[in-house]
Amino acid sequence: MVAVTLWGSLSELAEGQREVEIKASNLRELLAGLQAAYPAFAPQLERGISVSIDGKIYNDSWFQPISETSEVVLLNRLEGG
Amino acid sequence: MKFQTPHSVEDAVAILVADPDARVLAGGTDLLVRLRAGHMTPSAVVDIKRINGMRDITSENGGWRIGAGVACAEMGEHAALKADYPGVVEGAELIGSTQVQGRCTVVGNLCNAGPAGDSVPALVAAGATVRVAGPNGTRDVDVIDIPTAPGKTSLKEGEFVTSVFLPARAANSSDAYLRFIPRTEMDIAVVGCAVNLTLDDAGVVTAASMSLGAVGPKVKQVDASALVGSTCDDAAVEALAAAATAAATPIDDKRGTIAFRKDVSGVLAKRAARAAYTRAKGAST
Amino acid sequence: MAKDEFEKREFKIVGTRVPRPDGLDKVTGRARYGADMSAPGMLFGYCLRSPHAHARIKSIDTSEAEAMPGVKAVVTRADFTHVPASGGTKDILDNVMAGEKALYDGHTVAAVAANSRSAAKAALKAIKVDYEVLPHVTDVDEAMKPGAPELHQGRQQESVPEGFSQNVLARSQYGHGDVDAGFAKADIIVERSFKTAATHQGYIEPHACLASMGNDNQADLFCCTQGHFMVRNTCADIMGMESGRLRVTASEIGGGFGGKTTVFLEPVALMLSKKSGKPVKMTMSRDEVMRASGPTASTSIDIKIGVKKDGTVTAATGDFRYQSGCFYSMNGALGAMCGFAPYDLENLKTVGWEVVTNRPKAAAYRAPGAPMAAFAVESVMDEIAKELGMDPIDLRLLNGAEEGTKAAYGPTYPAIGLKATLKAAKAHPHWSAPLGENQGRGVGCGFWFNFGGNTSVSLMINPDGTVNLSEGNPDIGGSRASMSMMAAEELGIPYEQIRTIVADTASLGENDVTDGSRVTFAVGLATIKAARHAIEIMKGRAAATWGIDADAVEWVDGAAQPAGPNAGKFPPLTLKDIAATMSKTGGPISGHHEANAEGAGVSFGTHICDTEVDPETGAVKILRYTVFQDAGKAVHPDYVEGQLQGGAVQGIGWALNEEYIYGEDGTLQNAGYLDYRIPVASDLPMIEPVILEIPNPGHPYGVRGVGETGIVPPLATIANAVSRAAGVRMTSLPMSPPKLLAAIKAN
Amino acid sequence: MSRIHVNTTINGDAVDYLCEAEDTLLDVLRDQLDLTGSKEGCASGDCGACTVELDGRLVCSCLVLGAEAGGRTVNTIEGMADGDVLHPLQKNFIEKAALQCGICTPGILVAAKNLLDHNPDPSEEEVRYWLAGNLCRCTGYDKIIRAVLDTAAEMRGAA
Repeated sequence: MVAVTLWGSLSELAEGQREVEIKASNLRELLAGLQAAYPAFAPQLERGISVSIDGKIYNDSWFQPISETSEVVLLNRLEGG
Repeated sequence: MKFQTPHSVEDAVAILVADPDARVLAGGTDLLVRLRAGHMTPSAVVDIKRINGMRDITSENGGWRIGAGVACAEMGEHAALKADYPGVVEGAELIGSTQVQGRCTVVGNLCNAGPAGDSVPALVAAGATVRVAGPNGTRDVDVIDIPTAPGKTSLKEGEFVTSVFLPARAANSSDAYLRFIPRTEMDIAVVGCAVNLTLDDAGVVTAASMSLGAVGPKVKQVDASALVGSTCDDAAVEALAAAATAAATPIDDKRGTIAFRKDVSGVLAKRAARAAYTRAKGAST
Repeated sequence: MAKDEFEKREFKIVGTRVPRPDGLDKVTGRARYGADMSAPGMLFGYCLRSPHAHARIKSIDTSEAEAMPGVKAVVTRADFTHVPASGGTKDILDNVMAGEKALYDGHTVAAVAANSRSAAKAALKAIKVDYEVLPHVTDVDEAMKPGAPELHQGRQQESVPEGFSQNVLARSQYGHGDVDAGFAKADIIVERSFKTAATHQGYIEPHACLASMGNDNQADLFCCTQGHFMVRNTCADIMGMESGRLRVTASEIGGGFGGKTTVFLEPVALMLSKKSGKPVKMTMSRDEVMRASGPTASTSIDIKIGVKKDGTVTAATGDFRYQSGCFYSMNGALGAMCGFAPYDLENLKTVGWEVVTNRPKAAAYRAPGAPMAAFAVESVMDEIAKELGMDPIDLRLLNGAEEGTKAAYGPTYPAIGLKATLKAAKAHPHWSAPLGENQGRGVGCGFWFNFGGNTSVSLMINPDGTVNLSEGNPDIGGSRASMSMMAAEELGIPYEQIRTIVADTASLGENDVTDGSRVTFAVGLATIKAARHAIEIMKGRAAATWGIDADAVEWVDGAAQPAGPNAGKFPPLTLKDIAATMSKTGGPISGHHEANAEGAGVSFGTHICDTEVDPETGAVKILRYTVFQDAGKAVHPDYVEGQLQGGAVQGIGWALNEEYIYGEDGTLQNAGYLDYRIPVASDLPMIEPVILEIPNPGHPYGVRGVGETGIVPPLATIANAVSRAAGVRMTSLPMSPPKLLAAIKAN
Repeated sequence: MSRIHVNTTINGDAVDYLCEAEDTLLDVLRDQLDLTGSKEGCASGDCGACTVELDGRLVCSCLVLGAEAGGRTVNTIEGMADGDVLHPLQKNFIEKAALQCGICTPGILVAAKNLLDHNPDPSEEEVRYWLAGNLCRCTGYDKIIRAVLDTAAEMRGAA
């Protein structure tokens, strides 16, 4: 299981949990796992999110490996200039 | 739109009389902006720069006559004119960029009738007149009487300004123009102030005039008698500043507030008076 | 786990100051920008724009315009019959050609193509639009209130609580710890509200394009953009065409700063071209650029910070309300994520709001959302330092983030450079130089994420040993030079032997936009890997030539050589040698790399500024300015310095004079460079750049993006300097003279 | 609409063209003569990207009518280099990284050359005020000002 830190607005949709556990070994499994466990996240997942894995930010990259000790933090999808 | 290049004042007047929607082109730095923005759709543009004398600065009765086509940069390059009227020239030289300086004219700045024209306050403080040509010949008019309201002038149909005249300088006289802008260049004046002084040999002010720009619908003459009889000491200058602040009747707009413009009118009055005084004293030595 | 890409090495070319390959074209006037291209039989296209801030379009009558001489096509929204697949693209279509409503002053409602500029402009005047003018709102706080005029219905996200108008589209909350408990431990609490005006990116080149589309549904588009692949994908979606049938070529770009990361004219030009059957050139006037492109968000922000007497921050909160014009844009959330990013905070709660108003949709502007947040946070930090009698750099060092800190936006930082920039600032002579009367010194910190993203690079070895590199990101500040440098470094050949070009969309794989300071990082990474790919092939050719195993060949200083004495004894084969024989050894040699580059390193900067305030007029003079920023590795130091200097000066404009001014009627009052006052040369001192190099583990050379971070600290830095010089805390930007003088007099 | 026939001299060459009365010199240079080195950034004289010399004096070509150029001499960025030899300002702008996007560069070079023609030894302040009408949004002006000052010194040394 991977511990996933939610940002505040997602946490509100997960009954206030700041961290949830998802079974995943890569980013794609993580996103699928979140979708399945927390249907309320669906609109936000559809809009897109960024994921920080051990301090590096990933936007897509389904097959990016995640280990059980990884620090995984969800973020609003980043847009830049 | 037609483009006309008359070679005499008479021809220019004839064109303007025949076509009331024609517009005079001198430097074009205001006219072309309005044309391009679609704010103005004249039937013809009349380029007066090819008329004899329009691009000349000439000495006349001890004063200076400046043709309507003289670019402000050319005024700045005229040492004798600048020595007599440093304030008039610095006002002219503050309009726009180096590039605009090569084209813009004080007559255009005046006839544009914008409340904030940088060259106008010092002309008014200097008691300058303009020569107006029209279907009934020429007439001379005080500069202050040309603009009547924002964008409006007292020129009648078929008339245009051919030159501006700065009167002969009394000894120990000088002037200064200061404006406030948010940047250091390229802005329209939020407040402009010109002070014109004559001193006696002891350095006592014998005549003073002041005018303000951008604090009313047109350039404003303000009583500068507070300076007369003084040596531009702090009390006299503070009295002048108070007169400037009291006389200013600005509006709130995107460039400044009423309170700001009234305050800064006083500040610039002080600073311009001191600059003009220093110059006038320098002129006497 | 992604392994670190960075390997320490000695550079030969990276870090030098070579001349840029596009320099000659740009100093001779030869370089072709968006408006500089023409085509035979070309028409000129212009847009008709709404004069109203908010209006229902009841009808548009184009019949008179269509009948005018020279007019070849008139288009309105009715011509855009395809519904875009993506929601974001639907908004873009609604922005480039109004649908049922005009949502801001300047919103395009129709467009004309004619055989001369004057004919097209005349035709615009003949189009009759029947508007029903609606109530409008342009201020963020007003727009949020229940009862405010609403732009859209049904777009509010699930995160928005009850009690707000439909203009509030989203709410994002970040933070950790327990702020109530944190504030309870504080000795001093400072709470302030801030406002910042919307500003424009202000690029000197107006948007421009040349479109050519036939009835075979095949099209070519030449335009100034930060991302021609984005232009292709977006326009194809709007036009309902296959993207492979639309080839987009990026012109030279005359500045972007984020403002050219979307489309404005391009779909309209394509539709005019399709309808007229002729090429159509469109260029925006400056007035159109100001009214209908760009700008950034205007904001209203509340910050509360509690500290102990020793300066330790115990808790902080921030409420970041951003209006981003008439469609959804993520700005407030970025403010909520970035504002406190320079600090190591135990208890933090930030909330970002996305609000729509009757203004043009905000486009990204250099670290979008971050500068305003930093202004608010860093102003309160300065006030706390003053109250504590503490050196403001010491206060920041005490609370500053470092490796292992839990960032304001959640993750734990790897190696970062914030404290290095603070220490460099403190040690710099600027920090201890004496100040005169009416002068003040400010300091401020800033953070930006930096992006990676989709990137394709091809590297071709030519028969004579020269090398061409194709990248797909418009070169906005010298990136062709940087790519040539990195390729030369990797290949071990002279810089002059490589020419880098920006390839069109039909010549290279997909590329994300030139944004998020991603190019030197991501395209650089792909360039290095494409070079390594080519090297592998060349090593193979050398091995075959020598009849040894490819593993027994190494690449040193631009040549293949046997790797050690056991491999055999052969004289090295240079790149030139291998190129000369390539048709005999297996054919053409090219390297390429395509990847969604991840691992961009975050970046921090610290700025110091001295100002002098005229207490009688509120005029501010910038006396001295020094920038300290972590670049990871500066590939071309001149252009890194240029980014830092340019960012600082844009920030100076934002802090002092730039602002979107809307009238009571909701129309923009200052749509031009005369009254939208960007800094001019005489406003400024030299800007001293100090580059720090804390390598980014995610890049082979340690490169971090540098383009955006430089605009984050200036607003706060200048506000802190002005507040100290004037003796009054300035909480509203710009600090224009009337505002500053009023504050001085009220004090 | 009848157009105006104009005879003029551009970058030393006799040139003639037909223009409408409304056309600015910038329109003519760009649309008719394909001298696209002069740029339109504002069409109001506020950005300087269209700077050319008219009878040796700097002007914004967006504020001059095409018809006004009759019988006069116009110098644009395209005429600044002497064949394949760059003007020292052009050379130094490349070498000293005095440009980023390059859109303002032609106007700045024409303006800077005009300054050095009149004043071979300008102070930093003089350069900054002379170029105040040439907006640059990328560089913060720093490297531009340095390149102009360095070129002035170099040209004085060579003279």
